[in-house]
Amino acid sequence: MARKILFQQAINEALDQEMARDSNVIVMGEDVIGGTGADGEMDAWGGVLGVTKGLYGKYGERIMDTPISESAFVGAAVGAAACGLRPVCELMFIDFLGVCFDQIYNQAAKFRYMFGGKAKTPIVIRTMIGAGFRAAAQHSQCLYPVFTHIPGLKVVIPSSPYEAKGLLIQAIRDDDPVIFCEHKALYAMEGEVPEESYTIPFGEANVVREGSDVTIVALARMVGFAEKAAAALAKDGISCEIIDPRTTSPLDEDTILESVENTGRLVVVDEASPRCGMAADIAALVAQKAFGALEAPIELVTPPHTPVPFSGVLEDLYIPGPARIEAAVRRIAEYA
Amino acid sequence: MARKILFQQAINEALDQEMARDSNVIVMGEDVIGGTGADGEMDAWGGVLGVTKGLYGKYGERIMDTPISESAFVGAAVGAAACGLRPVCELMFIDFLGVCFDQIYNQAAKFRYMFGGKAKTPIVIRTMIGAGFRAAAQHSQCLYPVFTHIPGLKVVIPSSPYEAKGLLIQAIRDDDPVIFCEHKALYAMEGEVPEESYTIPFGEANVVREGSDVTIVALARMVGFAEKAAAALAKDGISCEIIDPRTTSPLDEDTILESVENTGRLVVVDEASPRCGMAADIAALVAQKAFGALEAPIELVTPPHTPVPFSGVLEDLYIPGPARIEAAVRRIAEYA
Amino acid sequence: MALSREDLLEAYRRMKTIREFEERVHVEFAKGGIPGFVHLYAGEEASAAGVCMNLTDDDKIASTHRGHGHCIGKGVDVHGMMAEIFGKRTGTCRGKGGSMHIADLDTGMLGANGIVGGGPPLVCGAALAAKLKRTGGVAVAFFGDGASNQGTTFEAMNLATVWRLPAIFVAENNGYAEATAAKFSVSCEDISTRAAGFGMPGVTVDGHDFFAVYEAMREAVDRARNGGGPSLIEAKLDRFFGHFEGDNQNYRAPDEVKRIRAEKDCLQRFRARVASDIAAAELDAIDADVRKLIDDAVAQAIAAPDPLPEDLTTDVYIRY
Amino acid sequence: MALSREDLLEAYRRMKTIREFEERVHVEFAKGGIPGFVHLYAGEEASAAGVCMNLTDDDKIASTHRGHGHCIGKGVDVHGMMAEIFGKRTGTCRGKGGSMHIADLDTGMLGANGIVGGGPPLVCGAALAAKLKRTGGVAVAFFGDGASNQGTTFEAMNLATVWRLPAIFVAENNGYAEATAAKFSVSCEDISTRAAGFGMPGVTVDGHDFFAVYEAMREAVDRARNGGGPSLIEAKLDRFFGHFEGDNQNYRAPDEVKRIRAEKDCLQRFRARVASDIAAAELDAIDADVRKLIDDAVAQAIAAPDPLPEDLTTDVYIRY
Ligand SMILES: Cc1ncc(C[n+]2csc(CCOP(=O)(O)OP(=O)(O)O)c2C)c(N)n1
Ligand SMILES: Cc1ncc(C[n+]2csc(CCOP(=O)(O)OP(=O)(O)O)c2C)c(N)n1
Ligand SMILES: [Mg+2]
Ligand SMILES: [Mg+2]
Repeated sequence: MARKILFQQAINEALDQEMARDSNVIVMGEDVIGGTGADGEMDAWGGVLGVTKGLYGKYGERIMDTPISESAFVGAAVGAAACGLRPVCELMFIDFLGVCFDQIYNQAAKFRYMFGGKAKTPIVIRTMIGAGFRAAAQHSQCLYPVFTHIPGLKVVIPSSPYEAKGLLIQAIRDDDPVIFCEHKALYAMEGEVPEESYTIPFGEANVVREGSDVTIVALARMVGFAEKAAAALAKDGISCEIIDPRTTSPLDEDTILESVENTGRLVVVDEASPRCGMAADIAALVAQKAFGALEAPIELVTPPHTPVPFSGVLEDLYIPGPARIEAAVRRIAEYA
Repeated sequence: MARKILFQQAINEALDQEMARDSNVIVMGEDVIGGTGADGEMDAWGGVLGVTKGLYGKYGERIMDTPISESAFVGAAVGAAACGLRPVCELMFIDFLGVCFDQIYNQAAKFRYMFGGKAKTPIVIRTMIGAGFRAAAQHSQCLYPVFTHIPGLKVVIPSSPYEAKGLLIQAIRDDDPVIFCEHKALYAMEGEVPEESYTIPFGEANVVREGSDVTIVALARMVGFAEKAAAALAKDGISCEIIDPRTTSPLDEDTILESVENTGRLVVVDEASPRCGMAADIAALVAQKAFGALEAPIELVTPPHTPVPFSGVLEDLYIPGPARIEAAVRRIAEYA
Repeated sequence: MALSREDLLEAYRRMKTIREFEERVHVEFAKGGIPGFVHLYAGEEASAAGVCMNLTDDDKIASTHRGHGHCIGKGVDVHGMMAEIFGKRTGTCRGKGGSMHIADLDTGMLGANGIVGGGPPLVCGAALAAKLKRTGGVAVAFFGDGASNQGTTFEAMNLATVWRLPAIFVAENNGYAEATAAKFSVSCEDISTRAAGFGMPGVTVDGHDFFAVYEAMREAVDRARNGGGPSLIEAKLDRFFGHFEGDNQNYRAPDEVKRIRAEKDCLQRFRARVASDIAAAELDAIDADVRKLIDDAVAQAIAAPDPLPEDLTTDVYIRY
Repeated sequence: MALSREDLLEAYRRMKTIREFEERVHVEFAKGGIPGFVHLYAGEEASAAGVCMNLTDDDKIASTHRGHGHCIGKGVDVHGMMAEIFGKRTGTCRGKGGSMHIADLDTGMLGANGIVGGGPPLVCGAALAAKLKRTGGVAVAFFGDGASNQGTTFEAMNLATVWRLPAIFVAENNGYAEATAAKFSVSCEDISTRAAGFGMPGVTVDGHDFFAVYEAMREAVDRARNGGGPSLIEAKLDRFFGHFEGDNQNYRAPDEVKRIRAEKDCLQRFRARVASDIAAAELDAIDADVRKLIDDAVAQAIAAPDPLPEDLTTDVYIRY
């Protein structure tokens, strides 16, 4: 029987294996150890949700707590990357990008180009995304479209423990700056994960489910919701193909386009805000490059164009769920 | 004869008239006066390109130079807006949003929603966009898709002196936070502008040119390029309708959709980076809501997914120009 | 201005209300009734009260993720707050903000904030509005030791001096930013040391002592109202609970919280200090009042209706 | 370590090279050959040289928009720089960066920067790499008086102390950020005052005096290399030209630049100081060398080829 572990354990394992393999890999962030300078235990938190727990005991000075000054420590990670280290830097919630964005998109992302190819900045920024925790407007955003917009950045969004480990190892070994987005609602997801280290290449989508009537493209937590919807639709004889791009930059255009060539119908599901988001990005790709195959309007399933509300009843309405995906598929499955 | 003034004069006039009309309107930014604390002249610069020149003499303490600390002064503008002022705050180049983004998207944009409708933040952030000045990767970006992605923000992008004045006055009177994007290559553009004050409502596109074969949606500097392309195409009997949305948030969906209902063909031209950009956003809208009318693939005309290069020969290739627009129109005009 | 007897009773009432509110939220959270992230202010009451007793409704404050105490100190309605924390439609923010985003512009409370260091720039703006509108008002930024290292906080202090704003920066140094000790993360002994680099007076006071905070704040407010510009006050104090509800606090020494509760309780200290002027029974009566108030707030919050589905898409733009 | 005769000649050569480079870029810009925004360092040479004469190729610096002097000080090839400024394929960055983005990791130059305050965080990382790899290297952040108010700069100073990094912060206070006076924008008299708030030594030196900068830097480098953590050095100096080429400088007093050139020229001061040890003719010979070098660099830059169309899309990802 293959071993099963949690999504968050898969991330921990990826970090552990890469730190063991390459002494240039370092980890930094707020409370990634926890307890620095205090009178109680060290490694008290291991990250705000425990994801980096245990690394301090093994790697000592190669994992560092930071003051709350994201510009300084993200920038430090970028500078260290330019000087030969391979920092994995934690930006606790992606919502906080606003206090350190410059170091990411004007510095890390542009060094190589501005410097005529003479620099590399192999930094990974791990960060939590997504709603569902009643964490309200400043701790629930997705925001990866903002990073996807920036040339020079790679953006990775795992949807299962298996992808989490393989993609994170790839991210650490990758020589470009990578934004690694972890949906907090997936941390407790269990799945089969090989014990040995492995990589999943960027820009290769995962065909989560094969089908012939409608293509559903979904990311992160939405992949599971799409599977639920597809299972329900299958009972009514509607066959959905589900594609998880896994990385939004680079994007595996071919797998998406081929699927739409077969099905002629596309639903894009995205938890990010709708305007200039990933749903729009993928819809535009298909409207440009697979137009001839399209037999129905493209459906975009996203939250409304509002901040994330606190109240549970509102937040549950905010998040695109299986029912909305199912309805969208039905709408275009019937279109003629 | 109607009076003609430059784009940058139109902005100055809008500021002047609104400051005269409403004492709550204030202006702040780096060197919006210029010379503060120095031994030479005051109002030495009036903004880095002279756009705010002369306001200091008229409005004294209501226009303020700032230290280089965008988070502090953009945040101050937000706080002042929440307390009854109507600040027009200058973020010199949109490229600098990374050092103050939090105050814009987590604070200004979300107050009203997070606070249950009990706050308003009538702030305008004026900022320069666009390439063409050999200003390289950190002073030439468009980046408005990043703001358009954020619920709670309005994003305005004038393409002529007339729009600049009317949209800026609207922005100042608007009770929501507005990002006002000024393409620096348009500052020297001359056009007819009424002397009296007037507003152009947000979310109402301008049909720059009427036509029946292909719809071209373009923003800012791209509007003029689209006009050039359309003029050339007209000679070959291809009739283009050009739509300038003028505001990307809110977006006038109806005018775009109606046009495509008529033409059946769409080219979207955008100077912003392609991924999760405005071209994709508008293409997705049409693929979703006007699919039935579409007779050809949607063409997206954008720069490549790279930073903006310094060298003039490269930058000229980077910027989407009339020739690329023309080629895109021809491709889909001939599609059957 | 010396504190009158009424002022003292009012100060005690505010501190006690905060304490009771927080102890009760702790209990209700454990019961499962309260969603999301909740950061409790218990133990730090002397700071909120000492600061806010110097302010009027025209003055503004900006708060932090640990904002309940600042709200109550500034006079935000306790029923609305409790309902908000429960996510109900009757809440201060109609259930859309929650614990981390309570704001009430009518009482001059510009908002709790989920972003560490989010408040100080906003306060510059509030102070600027007061200055340009000549209201005589001041604006106060509360922030923690952790936030004292955030760039926004430094920038705001510089700007406040440069623009000579009636702004006051109150660093609440409770020794921790989450699980990280201030001893590690703050590069100088006292946060108030930093004031000199920003051209403003700085002082460190015992944040368990209402009177110490009150006096330091009084000076700063006088200076600000008289055009003397900003000040920095550091209050050294302790939190009774974890960083957020659910924190096991293993980074703290085993008996740390017990010792703090026993030796550094600002309410006990206040009682001792006023003992000669105010009968214990009078304070006990306030205690009883407050308990009733909080009981009532919790009961109402639990009974209150959820937001309506259509609330999801309102309040995002004034006009779109 | 005292400066040898060779060191002195080398220091002079670097300063003179910077001066000549900048005076020549000024001329070429006016002729129209140089595109974009160009910020000249002339007048500030003693800072770049005084700092960099303490550094080896293993040490790193991060620079600013006004970066030519730092590049030359650190040993970046002058021909490559000039070609880059002209936007040519033979440039340091193959014409893709321009004046504001010259970088050369081989000589430890982490890049000019178009973002004010962009460099100090990067320097923390370079210093961290040196520390963890135990190279004994140090990293230096150059920044202006304007940048001294940027949050990133403050945060970086705090982080450098907290992590005890071999980092040195060099504030080049030339009195202006664009057209805004430091007297207005910096909330304290000397930027070095801010060091105390970040737990590091701070000193202000005359930035027109190579020896003053050199000595302050020597102490700071010694401390850093020996595990003593970061330092802040403020060099007070002046720029000979406007903020950027095209600036009419009307915010300056009418005779300001003339006076500065006459009284505060670091090259003249250097010559006077070494007069007893080094013959003027020896320095004159360097002057002549340098002039030839720059003539040659300009000639080559003008003759060099533009980038190729395919260069537009290379160098953005290592592998996509
Ligand atoms: C920009 C940002 N970074 C990190 C966080 C996560 N976070 C929330 S509270 C906190 C600690 C704050 O410490 P301090 O300022 O001392 O306030 P205290 O919690 O002690 O009241 C952190 C790191 C955040 N909310 N925002
Ligand atoms: C974040 C950011 N804000 C503003 C600017 C525009 N700008 C470029 S240089 C400059 C002045 C910098 O002053 P200072 O740090 O003193 O350096 P100096 O030019 O005097 O060398 C400004 C405001 C910028 N490039 N980046
Ligand atoms: Mg704290
Ligand atoms: Mg300067």
